[in-house]
Amino acid sequence: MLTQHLAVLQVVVPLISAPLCALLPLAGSENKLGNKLAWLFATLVSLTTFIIALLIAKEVSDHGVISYQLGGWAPPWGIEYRIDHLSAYILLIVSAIACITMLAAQKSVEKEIAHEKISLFYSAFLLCLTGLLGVVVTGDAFNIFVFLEISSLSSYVLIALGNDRKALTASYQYLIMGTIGATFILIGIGLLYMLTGTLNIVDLQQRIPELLSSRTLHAAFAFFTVGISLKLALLPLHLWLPNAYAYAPSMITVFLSATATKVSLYILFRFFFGLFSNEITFEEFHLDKILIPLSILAILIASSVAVFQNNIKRMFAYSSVAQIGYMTLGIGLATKSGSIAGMLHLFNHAIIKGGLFLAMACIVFRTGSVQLSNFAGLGKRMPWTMAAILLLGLGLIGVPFTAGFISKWYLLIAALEQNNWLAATVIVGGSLLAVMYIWKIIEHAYFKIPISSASEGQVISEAPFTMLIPLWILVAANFYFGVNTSFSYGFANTAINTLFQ
Amino acid sequence: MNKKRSLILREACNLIVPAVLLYALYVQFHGDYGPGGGFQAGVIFAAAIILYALVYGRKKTQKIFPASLVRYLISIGLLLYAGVGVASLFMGGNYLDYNVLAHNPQHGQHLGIFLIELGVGITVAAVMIMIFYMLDEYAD
Amino acid sequence: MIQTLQHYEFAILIPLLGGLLVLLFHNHENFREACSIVIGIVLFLYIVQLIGLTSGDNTAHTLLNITPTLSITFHLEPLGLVFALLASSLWIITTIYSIGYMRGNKEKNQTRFYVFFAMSIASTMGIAFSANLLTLFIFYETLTLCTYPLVTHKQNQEAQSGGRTYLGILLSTSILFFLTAMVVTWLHAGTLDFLPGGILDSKLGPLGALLLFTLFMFGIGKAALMPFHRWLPAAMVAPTPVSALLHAVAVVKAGVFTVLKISVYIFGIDFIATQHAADVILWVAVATMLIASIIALTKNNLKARLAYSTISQLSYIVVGAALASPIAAMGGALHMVTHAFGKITLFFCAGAIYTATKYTQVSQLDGLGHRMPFTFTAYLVAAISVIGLPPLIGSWSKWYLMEGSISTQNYIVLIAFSLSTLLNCAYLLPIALRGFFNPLNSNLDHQVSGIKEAPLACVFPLCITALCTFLLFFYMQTVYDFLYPAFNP
Amino acid sequence: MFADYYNYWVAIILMMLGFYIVISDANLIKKIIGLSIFQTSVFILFISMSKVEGGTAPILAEGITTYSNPLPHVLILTAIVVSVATTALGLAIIARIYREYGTVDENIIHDQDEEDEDNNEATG
Repeated sequence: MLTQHLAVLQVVVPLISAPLCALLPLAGSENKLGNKLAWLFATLVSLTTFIIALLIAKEVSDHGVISYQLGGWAPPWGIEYRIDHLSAYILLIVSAIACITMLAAQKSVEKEIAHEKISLFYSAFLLCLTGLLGVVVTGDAFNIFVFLEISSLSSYVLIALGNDRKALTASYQYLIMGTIGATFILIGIGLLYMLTGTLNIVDLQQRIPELLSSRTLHAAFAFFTVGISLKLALLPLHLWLPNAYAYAPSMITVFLSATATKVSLYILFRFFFGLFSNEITFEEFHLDKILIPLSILAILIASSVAVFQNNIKRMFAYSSVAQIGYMTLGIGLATKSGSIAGMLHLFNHAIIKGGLFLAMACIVFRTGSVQLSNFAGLGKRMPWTMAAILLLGLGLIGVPFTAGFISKWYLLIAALEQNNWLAATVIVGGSLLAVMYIWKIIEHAYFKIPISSASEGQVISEAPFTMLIPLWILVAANFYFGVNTSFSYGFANTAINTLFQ
Repeated sequence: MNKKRSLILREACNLIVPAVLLYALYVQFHGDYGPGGGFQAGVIFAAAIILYALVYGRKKTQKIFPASLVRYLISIGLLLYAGVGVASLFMGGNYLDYNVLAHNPQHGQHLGIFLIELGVGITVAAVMIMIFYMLDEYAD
Repeated sequence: MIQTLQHYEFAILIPLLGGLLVLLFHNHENFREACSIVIGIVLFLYIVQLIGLTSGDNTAHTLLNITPTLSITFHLEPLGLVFALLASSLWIITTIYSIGYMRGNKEKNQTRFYVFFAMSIASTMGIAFSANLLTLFIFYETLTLCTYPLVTHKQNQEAQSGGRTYLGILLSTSILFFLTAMVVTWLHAGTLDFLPGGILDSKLGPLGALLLFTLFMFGIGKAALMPFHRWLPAAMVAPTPVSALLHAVAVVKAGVFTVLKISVYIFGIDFIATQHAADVILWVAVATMLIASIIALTKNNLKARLAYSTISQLSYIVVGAALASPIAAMGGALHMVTHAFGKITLFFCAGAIYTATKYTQVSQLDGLGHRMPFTFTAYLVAAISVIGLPPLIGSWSKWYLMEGSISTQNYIVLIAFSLSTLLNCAYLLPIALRGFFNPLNSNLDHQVSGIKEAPLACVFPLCITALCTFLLFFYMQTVYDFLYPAFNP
Repeated sequence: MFADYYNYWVAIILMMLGFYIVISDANLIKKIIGLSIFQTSVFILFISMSKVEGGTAPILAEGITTYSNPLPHVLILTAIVVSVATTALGLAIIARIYREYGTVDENIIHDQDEEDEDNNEATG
């Protein structure tokens, strides 16, 4: 019975479980049992969303696009949940990362968040998950804005729960910039509604081609570009990301780094290719003239800034800004293979960056800080975590056998197909910068002798199993998708082909 | 905070609060065919409670509306909203399809709108009161 | 039976298995060393019985399909087989030598050394048997990463900075140039497979071919062409068995093997000749050959001198490939073999001297010849082989390289070869002469009676390899005939 | 030209006002106020687009044919809830910042962060 309601269940399950998680017995109290119960509930919900995502992916690959009318109203009037290959692809990533975060979250959250807030932390997490899944599932423009706001608001709350007082200012800054970005998207949607009188994305796509002359459409396109790149943290508008990721609770950085910006990239795909269709976006509005220079700047500046960071979480946050630059560079090449490469890198980067921040969570759990000096001698003390950082770091650089290599390979092909030598050199140059900041950590971990005075006597031992297993699942995924790309490339390929006309 | 407000304030408050609560309920239950609905009703309801709390102090209000109850109300309101949706799922229609809720679509729509607006009203009122309680705690 | 032998990835699995065994028996040393040697021998035998196969069907065997069009496939071809034979045989000898060296100098965490040693050999086998450029690139990168812990074995400050230059140059050249060149080839040729006669079509145009060849050659950092050679001397911080591995067995040989494989199977000898693809690289290689020899002259540290001599010897092979004549390429391939045996003996001698006397400077070696007769005679024989005098195998490869340069009327290259031979004599022979004819260096406070030969486990391997430089002299013709079909399709 | 696009001009002016306050003001609370002004301008934009010449309130009644378009109103209802939620969240964060930093002035907070940075560099 439930199979034909999959699309809506994907959102309703986490939506209902969020208040339920707050209503759980002993919620909001200090005792451990209540917090463990809340964690267990949240993990179960994440697992169910992942299973639903798998079923949806199977359904989509068998029967093509799923269209679900909310409340029984036909599309142009009612809200239509529309899942094509692109949405199924992102759903899988978001729910998989949610599961892995939740699996590893128990001990780390116990240590970092005030005990009475833990059950509310999990319910806010579920709300954030609802928002992210909702954005990907819905086919209605305004509904995307609503779900985007749900996920952003809950992620502001989650970031503000960090135990460092800088988390508050980081969350505040993210709130201001995030709201401005979302409001820009809202203005864009409003202008489109004014022109066409409909909010359904497919309906909009049919009506826009004959409106190309109107200036309001140009204004709407401009608002979308700024709003989405603000949410995406594309270089000039990325100022909120480093602080937000560095001072948030470690498990939240793991979740947000692998999903939030990815969903914003999905919005970019949905609006600029699903709504505006790629000819309009590139021939009419020349989006590539904006995307390519900004992405090149993002890759070079963010990577070089990352090299000089002392706080490793900030370093990986800047590296995330650079990696987003890779994705937008892929898209900016304005060809199908470019967007496929961008999609592929989105998938691979979610695995690698999620893993790296999970390793950071292990280190914070054991040593309490992520300053570079604190890494001295960790190679011996926490061998499994450091080995994971090394292997995932190689993935970030793009060494063969890792997922990073595959996305670098396809990005290079897409760039060199058009003899765009600048983009090719930047792609390759970016990975050189990645070598520099990854090796800074490796050298500290394996070559420096630990300053015995720093670790207050207690011997730093390896991270607990519950955090290591998810970490090594991600490392295994990094290698698996480095070798067998039938899923990651196949799905991205069909997704882009269905999206592009 | 414990010194009592002047007599005039307390008397005026006794007059206004019941009227505002009644008006809130009116707006709540006439939302489907007239102006009104969950959001507005919730806010008016909360305004009445907050006025009472301003005049009689947070402690007395918390005897009527304890903080834990308000917290539960937030979740219950949202669950009611989503519950109606899931109910229509189980009754065979799509999510939030009110036609299947009752024997004929007309009543189903009416019932659906009514319950949804009630859920929204509860949540909005509870959230507003909770915000007031939180900011009030910061004050002292 | 033949069918199972087709799975060339056994050649990769055997060393990995060896690494695993070493890891398992890390606490009792003798058993661990025995494992390494046994695995080395097993690998060597496996490859030897592959020789019979080349004449028959050497069908490619796909291990993994990364994407519908890209795959990790292995196949058997003469050049790859010679390289695999060379690497596996020298691996056995180097393991024996490193047992003696490690025990002699009581080095720490030896298990890690043997494990990464086995992994480097596994990646070398992967390079030897790779059937397309992607597989070769994958194992090329894993070789760099596996040798990094070996280079930074001592884990002190200069090991770290040496490792940084080592990895920095190798990774950046391979990512910057090699990967881009590979993608360009993929776009132009549609495939990355190694096919006799090359896969590139003339549509590339002479300039395109020139650019692509230069991009490839600078991309292969392991061939140590001049601007990107800094990593080789920087790798001197490693213990001597690692330098032996780097210079003779795996790393540089992998570099020049890739050079040969690309110029023969991707570009094709005649394609290079007609498109003049290799003109830039030819003169860069000749310059590297001469400049490196001159720098070697100035180096007082023995290992640094040998390192710069390796850089110049590698450029012999790159010149052979760039001359675009089958004979020169054949000469390059033979030089790959002869230089391996010669240079590994020289490094073994350097290690033996260090183990016995802790001396590393050339000036300290006066009069040691009488105390360490075997080491120094082996050194002399190997030096002569590297210089290229007849009774030893070095003469064969130099002969064909010079013949190749004459056949393409490149007389300047011929003069460069002879000049470089002179420079070889100038920087290799004085060490042997000092050892035998100069009196003991008085101002050094070494206890005269104390000096004797390094432990047998060090001296025995270097004598074998010195002997090989002599014995193989008579079998070079068979190697030539074996390689002949590869170079003239 | 100004007359008939009067409401859009109001929306634009309000938007730029709110934007200016958000960017220029150092006081955190004033930033939130600026933000809500910025959002209100968007509401005016939406609602003004829903006005139909001579249309009455969108409630069915006999004899009335033209109604103003209800959809933007509904959208704005949700957007208002979002804006209220953002403001409430912003104020809650400011309350906590005030308790942690003792001030709501962004520059002072920035200086305190700089000091933290320096002294945990020293101890680090």
